[in-house]
Amino acid sequence: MSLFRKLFLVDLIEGMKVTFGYQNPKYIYTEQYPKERPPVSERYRGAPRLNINPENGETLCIACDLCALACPENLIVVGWQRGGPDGKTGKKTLTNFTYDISRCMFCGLCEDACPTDALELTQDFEMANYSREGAIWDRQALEEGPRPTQYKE
Amino acid sequence: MTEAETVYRPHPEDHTFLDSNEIVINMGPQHPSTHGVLRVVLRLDGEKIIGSECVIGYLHRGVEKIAENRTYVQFNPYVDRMDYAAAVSNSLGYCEAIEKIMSVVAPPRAQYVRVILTELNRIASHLLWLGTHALDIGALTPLFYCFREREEILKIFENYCGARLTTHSFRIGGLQYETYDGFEKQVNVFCDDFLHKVDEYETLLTGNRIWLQRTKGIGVISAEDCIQYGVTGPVLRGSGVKWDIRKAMPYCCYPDFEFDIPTGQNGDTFDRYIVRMEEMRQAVRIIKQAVAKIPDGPIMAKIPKVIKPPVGEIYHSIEAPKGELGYLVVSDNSTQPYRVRVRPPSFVNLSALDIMIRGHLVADVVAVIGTIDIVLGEVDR
Amino acid sequence: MDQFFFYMFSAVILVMALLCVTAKNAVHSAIFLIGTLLGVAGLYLHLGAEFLAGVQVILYVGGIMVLFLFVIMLVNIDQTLKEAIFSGQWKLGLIGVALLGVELVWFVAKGTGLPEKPETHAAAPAAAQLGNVQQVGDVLFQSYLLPFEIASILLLVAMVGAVVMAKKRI
Amino acid sequence: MPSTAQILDWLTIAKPYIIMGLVVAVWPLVSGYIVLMERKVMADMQVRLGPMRVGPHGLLQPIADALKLLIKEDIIPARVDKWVFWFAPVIPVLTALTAFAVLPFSQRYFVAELNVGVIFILAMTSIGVLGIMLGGWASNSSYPLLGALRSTAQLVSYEVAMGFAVVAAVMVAGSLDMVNIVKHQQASGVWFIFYQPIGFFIYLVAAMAETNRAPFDMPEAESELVAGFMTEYSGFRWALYFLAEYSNIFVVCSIATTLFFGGWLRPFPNVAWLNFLDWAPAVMLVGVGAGCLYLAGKQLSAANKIGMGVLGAAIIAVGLAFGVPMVIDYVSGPFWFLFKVAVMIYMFMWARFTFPRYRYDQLMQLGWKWMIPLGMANLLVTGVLILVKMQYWSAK
Repeated sequence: MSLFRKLFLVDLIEGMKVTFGYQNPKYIYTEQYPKERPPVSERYRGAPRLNINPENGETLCIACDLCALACPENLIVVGWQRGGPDGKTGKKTLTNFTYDISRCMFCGLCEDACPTDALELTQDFEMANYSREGAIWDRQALEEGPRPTQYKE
Repeated sequence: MTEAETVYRPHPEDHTFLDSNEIVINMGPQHPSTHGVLRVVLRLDGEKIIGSECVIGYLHRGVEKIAENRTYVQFNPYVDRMDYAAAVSNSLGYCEAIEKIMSVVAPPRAQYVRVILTELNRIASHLLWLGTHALDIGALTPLFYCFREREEILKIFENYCGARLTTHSFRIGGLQYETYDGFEKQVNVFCDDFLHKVDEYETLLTGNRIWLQRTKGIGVISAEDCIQYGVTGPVLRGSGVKWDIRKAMPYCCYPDFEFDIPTGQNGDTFDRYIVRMEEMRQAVRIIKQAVAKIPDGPIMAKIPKVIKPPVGEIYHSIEAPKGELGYLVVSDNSTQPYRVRVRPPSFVNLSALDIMIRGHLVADVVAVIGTIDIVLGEVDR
Repeated sequence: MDQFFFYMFSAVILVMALLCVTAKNAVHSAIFLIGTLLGVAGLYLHLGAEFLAGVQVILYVGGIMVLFLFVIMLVNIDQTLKEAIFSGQWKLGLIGVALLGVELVWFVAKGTGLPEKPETHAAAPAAAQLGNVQQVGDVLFQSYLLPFEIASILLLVAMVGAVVMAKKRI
Repeated sequence: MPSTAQILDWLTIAKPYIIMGLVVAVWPLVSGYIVLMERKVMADMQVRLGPMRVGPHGLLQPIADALKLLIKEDIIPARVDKWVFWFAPVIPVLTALTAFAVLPFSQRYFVAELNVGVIFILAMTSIGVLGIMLGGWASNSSYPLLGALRSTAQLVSYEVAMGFAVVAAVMVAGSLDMVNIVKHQQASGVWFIFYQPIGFFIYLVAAMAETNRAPFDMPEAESELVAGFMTEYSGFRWALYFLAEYSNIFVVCSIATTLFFGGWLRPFPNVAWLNFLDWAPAVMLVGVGAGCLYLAGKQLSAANKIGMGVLGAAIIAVGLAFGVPMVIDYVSGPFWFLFKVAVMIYMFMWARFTFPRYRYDQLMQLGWKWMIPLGMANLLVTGVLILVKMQYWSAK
């Protein structure tokens, strides 16, 4: 450091110039989250959802159990029974589906394993709950998706 | 009572009327600048450190044991959670280790994307380090500038694979996700912006006389000691050893790129700081080359649906942001590994903390802990 | 009003001094000593010697007592609390003090009254115009210059001695 | 029925008490707003927003904070020295508020014109450190103890440098009386910073160290000593420490303003063609009010919009009132004084958010090896120059 810089505190003043310049409000980077929800990307891995066929309202899940096998945390339980609603066809039908989001690490392996795009990690990220039981989602909750209370002023 | 307490508690008979010489303080596990849950038992003479001992394990989750009970694919997300500041690097090391044992090579396009993301992750990890290191030394503001840039990187990760921190971005044999539209553009824009930002950090810190006083000559470790302790990464390079696994034992497609390995001379905190700052610039250089040369083609190699590597063991190491990250994988030809052992850079580097801080003051401990750049998730696993 | 302040400060000084010597905890002692010194500063103020009062506080409270506390704080308090604060002769001391007290009372009661107020007050208005600081400065740097310099050299010698004693290697 | 003269008489007697009462009553709130200012400045420099939730633009945050601290559980940890722990936080608040007594907000508004005002303030600030020391000691915990030790060493070394800087300015003025010092600057027509630039620099550094502000915030360096001497404190006692800290900042900035920046005088008080500067208070306040109205439009909720609008209107009204020639005379003194103090406080914050922290021993080195010798040299040169000037004038 040259004597001039040292004597006239040039190094300190340069730093102060940087911080002073950033006071311009146009540099503000924070989001006011509950007031303004940040956009998340298309591939965001958030709350799980069981997709239903929009045409006939039936679930896309074929109860193949692949997601439960793929899950590293074993948090998916697929309930199924042999035979359709009429009990005559030999197809497996879904009876229940539980997904424990308290243990989920959102790795996306279940989503990758699903052959029918029934299970999907969506862009919802507001999954807070008052109880542990509330974090275990059943088939209905999975099909409807999370319903967080919206922030109101 | 842990061993550290028995070691450093003064003998009761030493307690004389005017015993003002020695204080034993527990730095951590809830100390603001031990970067998580590290506990350092310090023996002080006034504020001078006579001895220290790290007590670790507060964040132990048994990752290596978990590996023995998961399939190879299932274990992949867990490695992200060791060094959560550099999840992509962890994932790269693990995937390459398994690919190596299976004798599979990821396709070129996958390798290029891997390099881009890993180097971005290196920048993100160094930014996190810089922010917290500066904060430890008392500069409050760089943290926020660093996090702003880091946020841009995390946005790229989020766009690419849907997660920001623990990305689970790579799969054994290649990639799960193809790049999104505008990936190259976003990365290039970030790189161009980022070089100016690095200069800005340097204006705030590198020239600053207080910063120089706080870092020069602090936590000196010689090259010999580094090698003795097995220290790697920027700490080793800060001591003047030109050792970078990307050059020394090339992996992925690193031989395709031109970049320099910055080194320091004195092995003090300032040199390690300078090395990391330069590494960020070099990472930008690599990313730019990779984005320019990224080939087309498949992103996934042909691998069986159920991964059952042949019997054998393999050690594969990569240059993670913090040093040499190695995976020793033992396979018994089943779907689950027989044993996975991780060589975490933070853990090994942390072992040199004692010789680095001896004789310094309490204020220097935080500077040195910051400069080693530990992530406790990786130390404890 | 004057009387009230005088007695108030005196009481503070006496009580604090007493507590200072009887407190078991060294830090408490120091706190009471600070109280005593502040009381003395109050007396100075009351006498119109603001400068002296300010210097008393800066030097004694802000300087010396802070350093005292600095040392005392490092002492192991648990140990001192167990030790007796008075040596074996405290009864003898008490008798001596009682005798002295009786003597004082006797002199006050039987004596020819308090000495007359000194006549120096005639010069006071002129001094007040000069201001306290000038007065002190005049006295210190003109009438008593030599003692002042000797005192400063004495302090310097003491400081050098302390450094030599404390430091093994200079 | 007392006559007007009598009432005026009473008012003159009561004035110091009224000012004193005002200071004690209003000060906690004002210091709360200094904290808000600090948080906002910090946020601006760190590309953040800062507190935004309570009230319009976060303007009611200090009140919310104060309420929170007041109703917090009062925790006295086991094995602390209860009495000392209890009264230690009171000491710095008491001394800092006492120091307000001699601050001349203008030639009209001050509590006491003490002929050793500067000495009095220095004495008060030197007592203040006792609160920090005793608080740290009484906590019976290692980090607070280390913080207390640091603050002691720091205070002792910087008090001296500060003293030298202050004395140099006092020598130029030839008086220890705060009011007289400003009057002297008025008479000479120059702020003392132009006579004493080095003195001011030393004072600034010493003042930062004395008030434990970054880059000299050793005693509470949160990344090293958790919270230093305040680690075991919480709730209201903790708030007292903060009140004391910000009061001290105000006091040292006021001293700087008085000694080096001409106290209540407007810039260039004796230059007639700059008389338009008398209108500056009004213009500035109207500007601030307009800014508030602009921000009101940006508020997200109706309540905040109205609140901000009312605030802006009120500030503009006050600003317009300040423009009345008769009022100017009364308000320009306090306005300029507070304005200069605010600028000084901003400087303190600016430095805090830019610089890393010194290490404790480096701080000592800076104090003893640089500041004190520099201060002595400055004093010597000042003394010689004054002597020369006196000789010159007497010869003439």
